[in-house]
Amino acid sequence: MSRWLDFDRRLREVDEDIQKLERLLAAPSISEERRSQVRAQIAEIRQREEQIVREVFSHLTAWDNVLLARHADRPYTLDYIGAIFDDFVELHGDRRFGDDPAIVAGLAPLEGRTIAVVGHQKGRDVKERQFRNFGSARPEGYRKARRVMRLAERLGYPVVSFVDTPAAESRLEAEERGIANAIAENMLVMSSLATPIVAVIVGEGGSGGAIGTAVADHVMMLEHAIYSVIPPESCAVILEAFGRDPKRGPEAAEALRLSAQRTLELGAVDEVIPEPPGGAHRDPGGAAERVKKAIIKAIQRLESIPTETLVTARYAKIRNLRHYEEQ
Amino acid sequence: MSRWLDFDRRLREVDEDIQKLERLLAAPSISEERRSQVRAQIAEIRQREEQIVREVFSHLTAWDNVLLARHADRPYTLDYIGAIFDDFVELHGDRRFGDDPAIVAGLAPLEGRTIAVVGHQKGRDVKERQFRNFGSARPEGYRKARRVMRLAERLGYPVVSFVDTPAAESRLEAEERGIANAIAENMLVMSSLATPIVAVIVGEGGSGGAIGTAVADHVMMLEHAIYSVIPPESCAVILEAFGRDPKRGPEAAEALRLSAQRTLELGAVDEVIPEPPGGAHRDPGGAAERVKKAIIKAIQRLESIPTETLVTARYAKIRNLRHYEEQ
Amino acid sequence: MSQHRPTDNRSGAEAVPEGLWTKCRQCGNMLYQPEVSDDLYVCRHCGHHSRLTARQRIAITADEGSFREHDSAMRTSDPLDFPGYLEKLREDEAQIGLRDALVWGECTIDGIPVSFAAMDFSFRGGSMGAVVGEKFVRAAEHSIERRIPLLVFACSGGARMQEGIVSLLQMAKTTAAVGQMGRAAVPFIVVYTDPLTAGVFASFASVADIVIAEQQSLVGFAGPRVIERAFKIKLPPGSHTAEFQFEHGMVDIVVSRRELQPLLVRILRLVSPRREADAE
Amino acid sequence: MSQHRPTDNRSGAEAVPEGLWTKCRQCGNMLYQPEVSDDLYVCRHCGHHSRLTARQRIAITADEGSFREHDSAMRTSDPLDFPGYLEKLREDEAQIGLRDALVWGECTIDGIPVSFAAMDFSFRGGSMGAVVGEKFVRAAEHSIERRIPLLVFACSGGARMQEGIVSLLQMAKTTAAVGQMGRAAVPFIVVYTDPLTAGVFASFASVADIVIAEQQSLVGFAGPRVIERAFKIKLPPGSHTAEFQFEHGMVDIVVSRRELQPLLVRILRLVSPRREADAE
Ligand SMILES: [Zn+2]
Ligand SMILES: [Zn+2]
Repeated sequence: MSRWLDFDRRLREVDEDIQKLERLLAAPSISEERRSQVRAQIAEIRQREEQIVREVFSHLTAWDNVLLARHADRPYTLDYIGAIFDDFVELHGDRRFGDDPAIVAGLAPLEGRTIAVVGHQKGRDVKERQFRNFGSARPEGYRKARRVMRLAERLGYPVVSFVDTPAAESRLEAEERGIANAIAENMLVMSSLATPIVAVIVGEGGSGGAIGTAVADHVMMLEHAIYSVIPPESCAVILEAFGRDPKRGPEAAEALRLSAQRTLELGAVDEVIPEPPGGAHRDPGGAAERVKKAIIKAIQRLESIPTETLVTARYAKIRNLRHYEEQ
Repeated sequence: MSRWLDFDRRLREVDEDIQKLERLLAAPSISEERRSQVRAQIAEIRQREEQIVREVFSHLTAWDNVLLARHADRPYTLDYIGAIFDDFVELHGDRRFGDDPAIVAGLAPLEGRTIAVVGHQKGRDVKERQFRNFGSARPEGYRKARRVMRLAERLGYPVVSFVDTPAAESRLEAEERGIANAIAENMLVMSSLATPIVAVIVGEGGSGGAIGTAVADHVMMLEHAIYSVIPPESCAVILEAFGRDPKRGPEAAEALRLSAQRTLELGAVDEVIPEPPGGAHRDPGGAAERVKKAIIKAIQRLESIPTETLVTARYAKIRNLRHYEEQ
Repeated sequence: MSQHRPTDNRSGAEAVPEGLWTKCRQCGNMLYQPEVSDDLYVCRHCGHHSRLTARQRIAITADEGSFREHDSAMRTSDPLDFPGYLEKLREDEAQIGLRDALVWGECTIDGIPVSFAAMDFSFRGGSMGAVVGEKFVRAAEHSIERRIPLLVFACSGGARMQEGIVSLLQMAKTTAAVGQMGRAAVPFIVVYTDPLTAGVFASFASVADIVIAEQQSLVGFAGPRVIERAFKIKLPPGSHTAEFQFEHGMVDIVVSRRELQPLLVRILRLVSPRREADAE
Repeated sequence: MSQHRPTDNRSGAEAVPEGLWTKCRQCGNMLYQPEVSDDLYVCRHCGHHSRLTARQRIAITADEGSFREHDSAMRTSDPLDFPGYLEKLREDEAQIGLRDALVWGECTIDGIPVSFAAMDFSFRGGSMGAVVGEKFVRAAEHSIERRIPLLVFACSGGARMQEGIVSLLQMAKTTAAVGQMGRAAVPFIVVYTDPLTAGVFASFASVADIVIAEQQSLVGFAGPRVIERAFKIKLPPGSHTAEFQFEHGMVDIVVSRRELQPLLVRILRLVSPRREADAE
């Protein structure tokens, strides 16, 4: 169903082969002749690998992107924060009810300026995933993010938002404390916050849970991230067009145009950040480097705009999305 | 211990006598002669009553004021709202967690303009008292008040705050949801809200629970209301000066200067509104009329001031309270 | 903003299924059709509030003959070229007589001019796509230009998934427009009606100045059945209702449909005092 | 604002009771006096954090010799002429060497200039009257004038009841001053230390940009014993602590005193980036 999934498995096998050969190289007993043989072998495998990567990634399906965006090895928000910033002082709590670990927020230095960072954090292992509620934020998470963004506005720091969530938490406790209100108020505040906002969808940009921290002057998206109104499986279950069959998620993904390029063309994001060959999880450092450069470039541009102009332009961008016909 | 308390009891007896006589007057069988006798009797009692009232009220103690402020028949916020405004659309909820009936908030018309009203509501009978938590507000109450005050700011309505609370709710649930933060954020917002704010302490202005809705351009206080950092009984329990004896509350009340006049002299309120003879509870309509006039006068004055000047002056008033020596 | 197309504000009655008698969905009692609209589509027997079409809502809310619809011709461009979407739209258009799930215009209510929008759950489940978003924003802009309140009746199943990411963005677009109203100091009143969920509840409908809800309306971020299915849990009775949202501080006032109109008039008088004075 | 009175920032050590050995209040172990300040007044055996006087706090926080106190002579005017109040003040003055419960001034921390205030629980239970309020506001104004962060160590039993309504008003006064800092875009950092309750917790200390708390500090609106007595209830263990407040979202970071200084330096570097650049 996913070409990429098979390919990802094969690629890992190739990686293992290379590792084996590299261990061979490192052995002291190896002869100089054998060594150069092995080197050539490695180079050949690598070339083949690159070719395969290029080939497979040149025609990924929407469903491939869904699987890539959800890949368990994909770098998460805290990975990006750790790689991009020299320091990060995490702030906690919404000053109302609690602290939601599904959203992290804090201050970080970036080339001489201070940035307010917010982002969903999915969690790497089983324990962290539970702690982080799989990146599904509760009202407290959105309110913490809002508090830190207001702090950024007050003190004149740009905001960087990392978006990576399957969806906002929707169970009863979240409903009771106003998850809908929390998302809506965040969008309201972000739509007129008097400081530059940059958002990066790094993995799953899941519906209301995502847009609740993704209203920004410059919205970027990693090449294999997804930004979707609904998980494709759920879409397939709901719509007759897909026989109400969750297995037809890949078709729904295609219908929903889940690719960064199409998302860009539809005007929902302003820039696509290319990932390292094979996807961000194959080179987290390289991915972070690209994200960092894109963030810095965006902030530099936004910083040069007077705040009032910035806020007006942000509203105009959000408001002027069309996609309708007037008769 | 309270001259006024005995007096209040006596006064009620006198009232009953008058009522009896008035019933007599209404009887169809009464002769014209007897009727004029009764009329004279009533007039004499009334005169005596007025004299007693004047005499007793001319030298009320601080403790008398405490008892008057807490009097079970004293008009409460909703009584004032009902008497002062032709309509009142009550708004509910903090958009975060719940609705606190200990604080009411809403919109009301006042001489052609719309006012945002907030106020503690103690509750008249046992059932309402429990429902209203005796006027001890939870974080939700302060946050509801803040929400409605922000609405007032946005739409350009003056705010009127009625203050009448023994104290903010302090039990564990209130602590968990940030009662301290709720009070502090209210003061923060009120100290720079871009619309006129008038506060009236109508009964008990109890400590943090009171000041959490009493930061205003013009703070008024009814003649027998109290505005205190601590209930005098608690003060007596804590301080050696009163032998840590709750029964010495009257002494503590004296030491705390619990009179509207002294509160005015200390700069804590800007105006004292005289109550009808015998206290607001003896003539709720008359009390409301006086409060209404005072509110209208204050708002008219404040409306004529440019908003920026208003907010600057409000801060200056709050900031410039002195009572220290620099030697 | 420029297309003023007067419509008969009673035409909504046509959307009611034909026949002299109709059955109450809650108690099963038969209702005599000619009385139904006089009763505001509330069952005489059990008080059940029927869902109203946008036209029915306009008919029972706006002063008679005062409603002038704007942008009635606006249609989605089907930005994703989504399978089967256009066909479904054409079906709903034919059946309901609307081109999308929100009708907006200007009208007076008890003589007070308002910018007015009503969503229609019968059109694609009241879902919000590019047209609903744009019409909402135009209604907001109209209220800013004219300095009159915006009154919106909201019912919706959420975002219009056939418009994909475009529909998600309407959440930000409509909410940002509410921010513009705030800055322009024009009041925004929303009435939650049955059912209101997901993307509309979690956007403009949650940030209104005053939130009213019709009693017993289903109101929630996720529909209760969606949650029960997804998390395999049983929800307590009464969750995700207007009353539940009121209890949790999300709604200002819950009312029956009979009480709604006088309440709206009181509120509109309060938030349009100068207008009222002008009219006198 | 004008009185720059240099003080020896190590003089706080004198406030520690004399004698070579002192007993830990938590575990009862004996602590060797000369080591106590090196240990930041944290017990070597059980980690108990002793309460610090304002001078001790300054000594372990400010760069050595950098603290310049302001307004050290300020005294309350005893606005209520409250029975026995002046005598108590004179006692505390004599014993603690302060004229009220807050010391403020300017200093550097790791070279970064800050406006700095520390409250002293040993002076009238760290209660806030006219002097604490005024000094806090002056510290805030100093940070606005100099465009440097304000760092405040807060510990307090609440309002100074002997100053009656005047002490209550300090809640509004200090909180309003925080609003001024917000408008002037200067950062305000507060550290909650044991114990922090009532009027100070419910005013400026709750509206700081960043809230840090020393671990295990008592932090609450009403002290737990006050509540247990007043409502005749038993509170669960661990309520009204720094950790409890963190759990409920009221505190950004809970730290041990050993971790505090490096954290403050990191934060001050972040919130004073231009200052840092200037210094280089
Ligand atoms: Zn029925
Ligand atoms: Zn110890």
